[in-house]
Amino acid sequence: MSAPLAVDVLLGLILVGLAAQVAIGEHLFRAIVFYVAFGLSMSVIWARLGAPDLALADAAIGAGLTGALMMVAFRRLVEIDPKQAQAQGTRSSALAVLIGVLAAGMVATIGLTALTLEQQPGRAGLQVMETLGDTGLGNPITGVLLVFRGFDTLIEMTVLLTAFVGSRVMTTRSRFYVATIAGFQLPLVRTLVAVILPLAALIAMHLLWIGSDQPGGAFQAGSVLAGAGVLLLLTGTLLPASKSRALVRLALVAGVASLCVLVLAPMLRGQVAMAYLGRGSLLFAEALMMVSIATSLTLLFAGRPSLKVGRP
Amino acid sequence: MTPAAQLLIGLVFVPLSTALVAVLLPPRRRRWAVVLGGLAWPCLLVPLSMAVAREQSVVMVFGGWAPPLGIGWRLDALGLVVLWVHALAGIAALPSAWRRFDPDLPESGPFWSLWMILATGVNLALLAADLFNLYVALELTTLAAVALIATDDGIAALAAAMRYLLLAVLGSLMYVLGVGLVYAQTGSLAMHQPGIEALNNVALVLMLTGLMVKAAIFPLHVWLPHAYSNAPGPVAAIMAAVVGKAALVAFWRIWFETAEAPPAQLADFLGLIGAAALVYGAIAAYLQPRLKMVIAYSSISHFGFLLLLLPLASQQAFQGAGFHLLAHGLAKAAMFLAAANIVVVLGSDSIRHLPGLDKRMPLEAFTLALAGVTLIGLPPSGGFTGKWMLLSAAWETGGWFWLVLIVLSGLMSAAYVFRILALTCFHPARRAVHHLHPRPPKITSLAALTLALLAVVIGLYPHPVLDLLGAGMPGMVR
Amino acid sequence: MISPWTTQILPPAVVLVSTLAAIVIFVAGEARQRLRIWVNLTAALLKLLLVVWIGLEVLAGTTFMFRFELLPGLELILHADALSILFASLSAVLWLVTTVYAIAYLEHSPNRARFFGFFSLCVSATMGIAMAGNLLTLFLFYELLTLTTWPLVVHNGTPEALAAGRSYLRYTLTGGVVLLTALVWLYGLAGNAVFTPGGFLAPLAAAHGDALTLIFVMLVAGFGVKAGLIPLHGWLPKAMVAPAPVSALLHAVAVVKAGAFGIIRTVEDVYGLELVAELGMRLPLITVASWTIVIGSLLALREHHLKRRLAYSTVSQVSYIVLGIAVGGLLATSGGMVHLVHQGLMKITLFFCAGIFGLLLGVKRIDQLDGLGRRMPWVSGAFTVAALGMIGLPPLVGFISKWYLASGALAAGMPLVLAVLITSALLNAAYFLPLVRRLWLNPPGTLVEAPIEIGRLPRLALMSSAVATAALVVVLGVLAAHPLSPLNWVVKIAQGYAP
Amino acid sequence: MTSAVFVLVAAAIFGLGVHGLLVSAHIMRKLLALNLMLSALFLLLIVVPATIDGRPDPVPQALVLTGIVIAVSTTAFALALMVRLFRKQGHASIHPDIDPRLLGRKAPSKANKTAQGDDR
Repeated sequence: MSAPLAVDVLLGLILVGLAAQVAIGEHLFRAIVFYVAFGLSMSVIWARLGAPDLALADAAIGAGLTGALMMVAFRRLVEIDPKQAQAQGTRSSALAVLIGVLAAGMVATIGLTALTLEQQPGRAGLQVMETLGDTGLGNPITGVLLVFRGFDTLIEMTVLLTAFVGSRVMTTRSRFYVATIAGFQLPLVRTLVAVILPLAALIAMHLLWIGSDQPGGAFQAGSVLAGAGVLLLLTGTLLPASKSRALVRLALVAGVASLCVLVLAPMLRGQVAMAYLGRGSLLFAEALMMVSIATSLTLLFAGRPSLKVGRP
Repeated sequence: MTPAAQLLIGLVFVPLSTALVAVLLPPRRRRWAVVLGGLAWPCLLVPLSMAVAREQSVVMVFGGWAPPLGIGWRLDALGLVVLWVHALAGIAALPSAWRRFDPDLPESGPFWSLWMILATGVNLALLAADLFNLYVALELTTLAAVALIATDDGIAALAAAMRYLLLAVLGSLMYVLGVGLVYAQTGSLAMHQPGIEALNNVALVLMLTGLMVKAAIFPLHVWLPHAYSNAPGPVAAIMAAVVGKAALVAFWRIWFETAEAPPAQLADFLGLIGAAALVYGAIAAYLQPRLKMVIAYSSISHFGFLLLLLPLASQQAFQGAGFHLLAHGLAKAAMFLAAANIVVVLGSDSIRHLPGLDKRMPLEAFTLALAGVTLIGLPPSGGFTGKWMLLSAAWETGGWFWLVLIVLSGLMSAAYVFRILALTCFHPARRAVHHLHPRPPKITSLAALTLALLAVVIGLYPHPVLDLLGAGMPGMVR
Repeated sequence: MISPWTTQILPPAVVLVSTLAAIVIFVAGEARQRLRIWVNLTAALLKLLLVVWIGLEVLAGTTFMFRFELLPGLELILHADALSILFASLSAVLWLVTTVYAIAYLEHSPNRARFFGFFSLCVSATMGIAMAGNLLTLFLFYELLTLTTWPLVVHNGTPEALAAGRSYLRYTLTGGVVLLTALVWLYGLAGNAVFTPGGFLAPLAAAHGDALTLIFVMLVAGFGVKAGLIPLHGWLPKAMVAPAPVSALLHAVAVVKAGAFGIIRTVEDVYGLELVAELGMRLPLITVASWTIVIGSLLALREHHLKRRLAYSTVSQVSYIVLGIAVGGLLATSGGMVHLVHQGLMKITLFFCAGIFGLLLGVKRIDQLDGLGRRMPWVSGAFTVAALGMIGLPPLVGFISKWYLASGALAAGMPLVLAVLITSALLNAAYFLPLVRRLWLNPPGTLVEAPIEIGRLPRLALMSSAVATAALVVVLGVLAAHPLSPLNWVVKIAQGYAP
Repeated sequence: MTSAVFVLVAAAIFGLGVHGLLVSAHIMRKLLALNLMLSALFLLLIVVPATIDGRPDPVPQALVLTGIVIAVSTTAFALALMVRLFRKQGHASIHPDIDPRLLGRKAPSKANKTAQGDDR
């Protein structure tokens, strides 16, 4: 058992253990917490596999934000009807176990046969590596995300916007619920906010800037900002407001709009749609995408169409 | 960049930009923006139809990066037919949406932006010539559709929306696993990949199962009846007319294009599934106590009917199936719009309240009758032309089982359609139904009626559509 | 001579006249009663004139052909040959008389707009069947006939009417489906199936003998459902629950004759009698027709409800047509075809009178007919004339067609068919004569006047329509030798098929 | 060899996700199970395709990144839908035939029943 293999097996076992707690754990809240842990260990595995972009994204979005959204949703359930919120335990049934094992077996065989079948790398991947040079980008993943398959990212941003607009259908009717920690006035909390907020902004800007050459980019930066936003909401510095303001709506739409510009602008100059317009254009689009992602994820957490500054 | 390719861009970006503008605008003006956008993008279809009629398909690649690297779009006859259904059903549903979601309702703000996002998703799903781009498009369509169903705030609608969302995520999960395996095998994500000898069957089956969940084909259809029958009227109409069909078109494209020569037993097996869907849908439709559920189950039955194209994969069968797609889409949208009006006036669509409807709401009764004629496939209607071509294709390939099945499908649809017609027109009206709500404006009934009339009239003059489809199956068009 | 353009336009015009009338009636709605009467009458008259005009032109030898390409290799063809004029003129004349009858009959009933709308749609479907130039057009209008007659059968909305409607749909839609399969198969084998006298399938017989036989069986079964061949006749007696004008025009003339007409086209213009005989289908067809005639009459004998007895008699009488065609030869074919017209006239008179008895006196069963001769002499007289015609007494029309059929059977050397004709004549007498006896000879039973009081004009309209058709039964019988009579017309047609 | 380990890990997680999906009635648990299965899928997408000079192929990485963002959007929307359903329905599960006793409360009240049945 060579050392790296042992590490992989250990990581794998941790991951499966956490997944077991999440899937068949007794209490719902405990399952959510374990899910956050699962997300973090997942990002360790991405790092181990040599995919730093994914590690960043999974840590920030997969573990951080999904966990936060689930916890606030759970809090709302408890708010509405405490007894009911996590009443259902899991009804253990042999059939479900059987189907689970069958599914695992199927996926295992598929994966293993696919592994043994061929070893030559994907043509698309190779072409990305070759043509990356003339786009002047360093990070191949940003290259794929914003240049070669930029349209996928545009539609993905639209999906995020749809999720927000869709949740507005629900939240317009539900009563007002503010998720803030009781002790807002505590000095410790205020200093915490005073320290963390600029730090998060700095990290986000850094991730955005180096995104084109090293791991990073709009998604990671956006989710770090969203994390900061969640913190502000929790500490009451920012409060959800039910009257939606034009500025917030503009921030929501900015990401998709910038990518639309990337698609349509070259056409005005007679080039083919979404022709590469150089690094500057990418940075412009990524900045607006960061703003969009941060705004929509924070508002999804708040469950309200816009935010207002909390009274000190 | 050929002008036709620019029109393709317009087809997706006009609804998308309208959606963005709608999110920006205050609710009152949002409705106007979406109506304008909804009327604008169909105009692009006219030049596009001429382009497709000329050179069989309009191709476009993003950023000039050739397929294995970049994302390609391709509009062929099949996609164009469903786009026309989308355009017509969309325009016909606008008056009903206009009345149902006026700005001071809380859910009408998000509704109008979601309506345009749904349009973007469907148009994109019909154009995408790249496997992963198709996934993202279907995901956008599903999310928008689920949100639109949830605009009807009842428990049944919310539960149906949740069930649809969970199943759709499961479906796309399987689809992406299939795409991953395709990429591992061929190294490219393009939908049409010349030169691969045969897609490995596991990837094909996974992708097709994922799409079957999205298209609600028989064994995986559980979400459809509740979703369609509890959604608000115009949403159900546009979903029945197009959302399921976009997944089915993707299903056919992957079958004929990505999988070079799919195994014959798989084709027959899927044909059997189609047959089972046909029979199950028809029987279930006959037994439903609610009008919208009857129409929803008839959708499931007709999706099974469309699956019969796989075992009968001939030129004529493709034309027949494509034409049936058009006729059925229009008829289904007309029926759901009429049912929406009936629910508005009678308060509920349970069939106990239907007797005496022809005197109270003659236009709706006539729409149901006309659309029923297309569903059964009685001679003058579009349904008959589609059925006739599939029948002669079945006869040519000697598929006797399929021939009998297609013929029986007409009989089975007749069973539930005539049951509804007998109820609406000929059962003696019971004493006054509790109390009638005010009638929706006339234009909504006329819109539904024009759709139903269109479904019948194209049966009389099918040439333009058949020549368009005649260009050949997606697989054959290179 | 008329311009080629009009020869193209006339056949569809004949079909569309009553469709336009139907649209106007539907749109006009229930309230505008006067408009509806005028639209109905003008449409009926216009259609009659058009048919007569086309008839005279066909006599003069011009050919009418309207082609509309539905699908590549698939055409809707409307043409006017002698046979289609025969059926079209019958429908046009009887539609006019029945419209008058129906306006009076439905004076106070609800949903008249719906009734007359679908009524004219039915007639346009019948015209379409008559004018059809190929099997596909015939099938198209055949299915339309099903679609438009169903609302009339269930017109009353009573549970029995709905049950009758359901059974009607079960039979006719299944028939339609069988027909569709046969059609697809035939189109696969023979391509565009345009009607040509003497049939066009002979060259294919060698290669696809058994396929053609199976197709023939399916076609005859498909058409047989509406023609009321015995195993497939179940819906006809049940459909008698429909109002009298519906049973008069539709179940005595339009629907039932459409089935018979379909069989005539199949035997004469698709296969040709020699090919049918060669395929060994002639004898089974004769046996089916014969047992339908005999069993139909026996069932009529057993029936006590007046309209159901007439329904069973229709079942047996229509099979005379099929018998005549199957026996073949000049005499039998013309006997069969002319019976298409004669039976229509007689049966419609019987249904008219039954309708009047039912409406004015509430007569439903046979034993309520006692002594009606004195109360309603004119209607009973018409009933008696038609009944005697059905039995086949000279000089009425019934006698002529039976005479030709019998002599044709003898000419074809089929004594058994002759025996069938004679037994059926006796059976007809057995179930019609007691009715006539009750009308005239029995003392009047205790009959309370029906609640509906009918104005002078409608009562006159009802009487006159019944008497008019009875008069036709007599006139056409007496003037059978006249060149323009249906008999000579039919002989000319038959000469085309069996020289 | 390491990719074989991770394929097995992914398969195990997928199996657990499927089991969790089937066993739990609460929608939140179903969403957790679905997220588990999605993570397993993403792990497969990266491990199965061949690596390019030691590093995983960039195209699947981009796909997985897109997949993660779509997963978070869908989950966020599903949570909002669940909260709304919970407020209206009283219990966060979509099995119509769930046994009320299992939810630890009396059978759904008459008002709630009709609201669900003939609802417009």
